[in-house]
Amino acid sequence: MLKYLKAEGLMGSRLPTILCPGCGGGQVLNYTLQAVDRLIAKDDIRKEDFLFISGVGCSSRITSHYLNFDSAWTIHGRALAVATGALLANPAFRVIVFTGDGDLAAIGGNHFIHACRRNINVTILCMNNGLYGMTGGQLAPTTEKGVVTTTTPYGNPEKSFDLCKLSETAGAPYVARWTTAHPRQIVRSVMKGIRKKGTAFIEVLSQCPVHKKMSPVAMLKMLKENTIPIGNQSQSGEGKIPVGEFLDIEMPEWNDSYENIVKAARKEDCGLHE
Amino acid sequence: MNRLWIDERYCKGCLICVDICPEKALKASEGINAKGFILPAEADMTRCKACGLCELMCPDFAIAIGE
Amino acid sequence: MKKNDRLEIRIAGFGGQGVVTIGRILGEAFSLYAGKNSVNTQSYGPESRGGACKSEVVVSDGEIHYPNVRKADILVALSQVALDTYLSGLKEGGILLLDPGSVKDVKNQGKYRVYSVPCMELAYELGGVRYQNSVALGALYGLISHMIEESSLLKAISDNVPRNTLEINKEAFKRGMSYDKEKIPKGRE
Amino acid sequence: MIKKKYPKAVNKVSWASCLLKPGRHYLQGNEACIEGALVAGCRVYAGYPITPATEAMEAASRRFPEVGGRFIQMEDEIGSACVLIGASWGGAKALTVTSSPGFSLMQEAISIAIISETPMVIIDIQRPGPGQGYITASQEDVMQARWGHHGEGPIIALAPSSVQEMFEVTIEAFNLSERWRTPVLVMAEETVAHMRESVVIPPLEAIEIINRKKPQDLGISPEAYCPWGHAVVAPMANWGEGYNVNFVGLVHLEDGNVTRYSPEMNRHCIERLQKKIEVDANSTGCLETKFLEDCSHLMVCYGVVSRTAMEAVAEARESRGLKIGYIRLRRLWPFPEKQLRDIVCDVDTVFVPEMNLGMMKHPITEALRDRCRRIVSIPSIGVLHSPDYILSEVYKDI
Repeated sequence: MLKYLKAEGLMGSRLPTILCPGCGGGQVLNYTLQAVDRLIAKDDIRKEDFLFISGVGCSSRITSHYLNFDSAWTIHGRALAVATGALLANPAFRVIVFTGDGDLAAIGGNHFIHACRRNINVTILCMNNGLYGMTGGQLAPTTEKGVVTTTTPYGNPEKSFDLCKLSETAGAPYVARWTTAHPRQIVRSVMKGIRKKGTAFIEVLSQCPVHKKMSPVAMLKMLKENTIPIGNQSQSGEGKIPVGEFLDIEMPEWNDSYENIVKAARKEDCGLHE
Repeated sequence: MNRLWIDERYCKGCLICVDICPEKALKASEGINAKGFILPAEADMTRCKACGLCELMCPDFAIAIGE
Repeated sequence: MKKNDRLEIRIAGFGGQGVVTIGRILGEAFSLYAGKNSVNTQSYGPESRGGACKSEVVVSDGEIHYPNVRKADILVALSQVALDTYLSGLKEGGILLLDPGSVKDVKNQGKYRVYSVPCMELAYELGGVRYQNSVALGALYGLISHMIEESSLLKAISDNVPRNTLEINKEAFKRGMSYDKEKIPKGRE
Repeated sequence: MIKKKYPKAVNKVSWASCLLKPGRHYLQGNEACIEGALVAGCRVYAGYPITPATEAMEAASRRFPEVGGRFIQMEDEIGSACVLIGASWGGAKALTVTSSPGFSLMQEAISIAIISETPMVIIDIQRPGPGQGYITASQEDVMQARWGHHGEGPIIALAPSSVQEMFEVTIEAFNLSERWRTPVLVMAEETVAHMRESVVIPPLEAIEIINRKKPQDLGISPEAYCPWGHAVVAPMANWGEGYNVNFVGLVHLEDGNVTRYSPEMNRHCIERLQKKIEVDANSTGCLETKFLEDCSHLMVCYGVVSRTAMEAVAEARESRGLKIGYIRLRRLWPFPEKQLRDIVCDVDTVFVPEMNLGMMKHPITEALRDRCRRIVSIPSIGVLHSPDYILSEVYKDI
C-alpha cells in the first residue's frame, strides 16, 4: 500500500507516522487502504473521489498528511461537519472519516448523531481504544465503569457509551464493530461501507499498548478473546463484546433527498424574481 | 522461496508480524537497532505461504513478502 | 437633503396585530411605486404574539441617513400600551391615528390632531380581526394621500399578503380609507 | 456497486435566470446579503437559526435550492462553520449568517480557516452581549472579529451600513475571500439586518466576480503542486481534482508538511499570513469621507452608526456651522491605519460613536494619536444612537 502513502514529500520524508509502536491506528489505515485499493481496481470509483477527513487525536493523525489522497486534518470533533460540507459541494466524494472514541463520541457527539440522522455519504472508522491517547490516557466516553485513567484515579464512576447502538438509533444504515485483530473482516466492512450510499459506521476496538501498559501482541490477543461474533451459538457470550455487522439496510442519502428539494424549489415561484 | 523485506526506516519493532504469522516463519531479531527497536527477522522462510497477513496487519507499512 | 422632506411614521401595537406588515407595505409602496426613498425598521419582543411591537417608516425624496424616527409626524396606536409608550415621541401638532376600541385614554389631547378609526370593529365586520392592519393602513393612507397614489399602496398590498386573502384585505384597506373622511385632519403644514 | 455518477451541485448549469432581476427591489438586509451571495456564485449555505439573523437563513433555505445550490440547517454554529471549510475545499463558495453567540462558537473554525487559507464568508448580525444579551442592535463583536479566534491570525472584516450594502458588501466579501484565500467577515448589526430599503441590482455583467486561482490554469502539475506555495496567494486545488491536497489545520510548510516543526517554520508560516492580509490586502477603498476639506473636528464611524453620524455631522455643520468632517470605515480589519493617517493631518477632536463602550476607538487612537488633540468615544449599548444624542455629546465637548 506504499503507493498510497506520501513517503517522500517535497521537504523530505513524512513517514514513519508519529504513532507509537504497535498502535492499532496504523493497522486500521492499512486495512482501509487495502479496501480502497480493491475498490479502485474493482469498482468505477476514481482515486480522486476518495477524501479522508479527520479531526484531532491519535486516530486523526493517521490520515492527517501521510496520504497520496485528498485529505483534511481539521478540528477536534468536527470531521463529520467538514465532511458534510465537502459532500454539499461535491456529492461524488467517497468520504472516509478517521476518528477516535473521544473525537467522535465526546466533543463530536452532536455531529456524529446528526450525520447518522441525515445519512450523509461517509464511512466513519472509529478507533475505540477506550481512552484519550494523544493527551496521555484520560477518561473517554467509552471507558468502562471502574477503570482507572489519569483523570479517574479512583476509577471511572460513569457508564460507557455503546457507539454502535448509538449510531443505529441515530439512523445510520450500516453499522459494524470489529477489533484490530479482525483484518479481513474490516477490509470487507470498509468496502461495504464505501459502497453504501449513506452513513456507514464501523467501530474498531483498537489497542493502545502505551497507556494500557501491555505489549501490542498481548493486547491483540485480549481483544480477540474479549469479543464474540454475533450469532455465534457455540460459545458463551457472557461478559464479551459482540462484534460483526449489526445493520446493513438501504436508506435515502442526504444529497439524493436534496435533489428533490431542488426540483421542488425550481417549480415554486418564490415571488422574488418576477 | 519468499523473502522478507523490512523497511528499517518505518519499522517500530512491535513484532505483531512475528506473532500473527500462521506458519511461524518470522522471529524477533537478536539485537536492537539504532532507534532502540527489536526488528522482525526470518525464522524459516521455507514455511512462508505468502498469505500477506503480516503485510496487512503491520501498523507501519514496514514489512513486505516477495520473491 | 432638505430636512422638511422627511416624513416619519410610527406604527405601534402588540404582536399579531400586523404592525410589522403595515410598515413593510407602506415602505415598499413609497420605495418601489412612488419614486421616493423609504426605510422601514421594526422592533419587537421575542414572543410572536402579544408582546409590544413597533414598526417605523421614514420617507424622503433625498437620501435617508438616520433610519429611525426622530420625532414622528404620524403615530398609529393600536393599543393603549403602545400609545402610552410612544405618545411622547409624536411631534407637537402631529397626527395620532388610534383605534378607539383599544385606546381609551389619550393624554394631552390638545397637543395632537387625533383621528379615531375603529379598525378592529371594521375588520370584524369584514370577517376577522386579522384584517385590522389593512383597515389601519387604509385609514393611514387617508392621512398621506397627498404624497402617494392609492394604486401604489394596492400594488404593495398585493406583493405582501397571501393571494387567498388579497381581495378582502383590499376591501379592508378601502373601508379604512373611506371611514369618516371629513374628520381627517388636514395635511401637514 | 455504485456506478452512477452524482450530478455536481455547483457550477454546472448557468442559474443566472434564478438570480434577482436587475432593477429596484425592496428587501430586508437579511435577504439582501443572501441575494448578494448568490450573485457572487455562492452555492452552499450552512447555518443555525438565531435572532436576528434568522430571516437570512430562511431566505437561504428558499433561494439556494432554486439556484441548484445546497442549504443545510446544522446542529450548531460550530458545525455550520466547519461545513463552510469542507464546502470551500470541495470547490464551492460557502456562506453562513449568524449572530453574536453563534459567532463565538465559530471562532475555532475561523482560526483553522485562516491557517489553512480557506475562502469562506461569515456574516455576523451583531446583537449585544455578553451572554445571551438581547436581540437588539450592537457592534460589540468588532474586536472578537479580529481577536476572537486563537492564535495570530489576520482577518478581513467589512462593515455595511445599508440594505444596498448588505448586497454589495457580501459580493465584495466573496471576492476578497477568493482573491486572498482567507475567511472574510461581514460585521453587520441587527438594525441593518431587519431594515427594509430599496436595493438596486445592477446588470449581472456589470458586477465583478473574482474566483480563486487554480493550479490547473497556471500549468502546475499535481506532482509540483504546493497547496500553500507558489505565490503570496497560493493557487488553490479543490479536493477531487487529483492534486492530493492534504489540508492541515496547523502551522505548516508550503507543501503542507508538518513533520519538521521548528519555531522558525512556525514563525515563517505566521508572518507570511500576516503580511498577506495586513500589508498586501490592506489596499485602498476602505474609507468613505465627506466634509474633510475644512474640518477641524472629525467623526470616525462604521456600520449603521455612520448613518446617524452623517445625519448629526450634516446638522452640526448646517445649524451651528461646526467644521466637522466625516470618515466611515467601510472595512474594519485589517485596520486601515495608513489610509487614515494619509488623510488626517491635524484636527482638534475626533469623535468615535459606536454601539459598544469604545472598541474601535483603540485602533483609531493608535492611528491618530499624533494627528489630533483628543479622541472622544460616544458609546451606546443595545440601541442605535439618535442624531440628537450624538449632537449633544459633540456640543458638550466643543
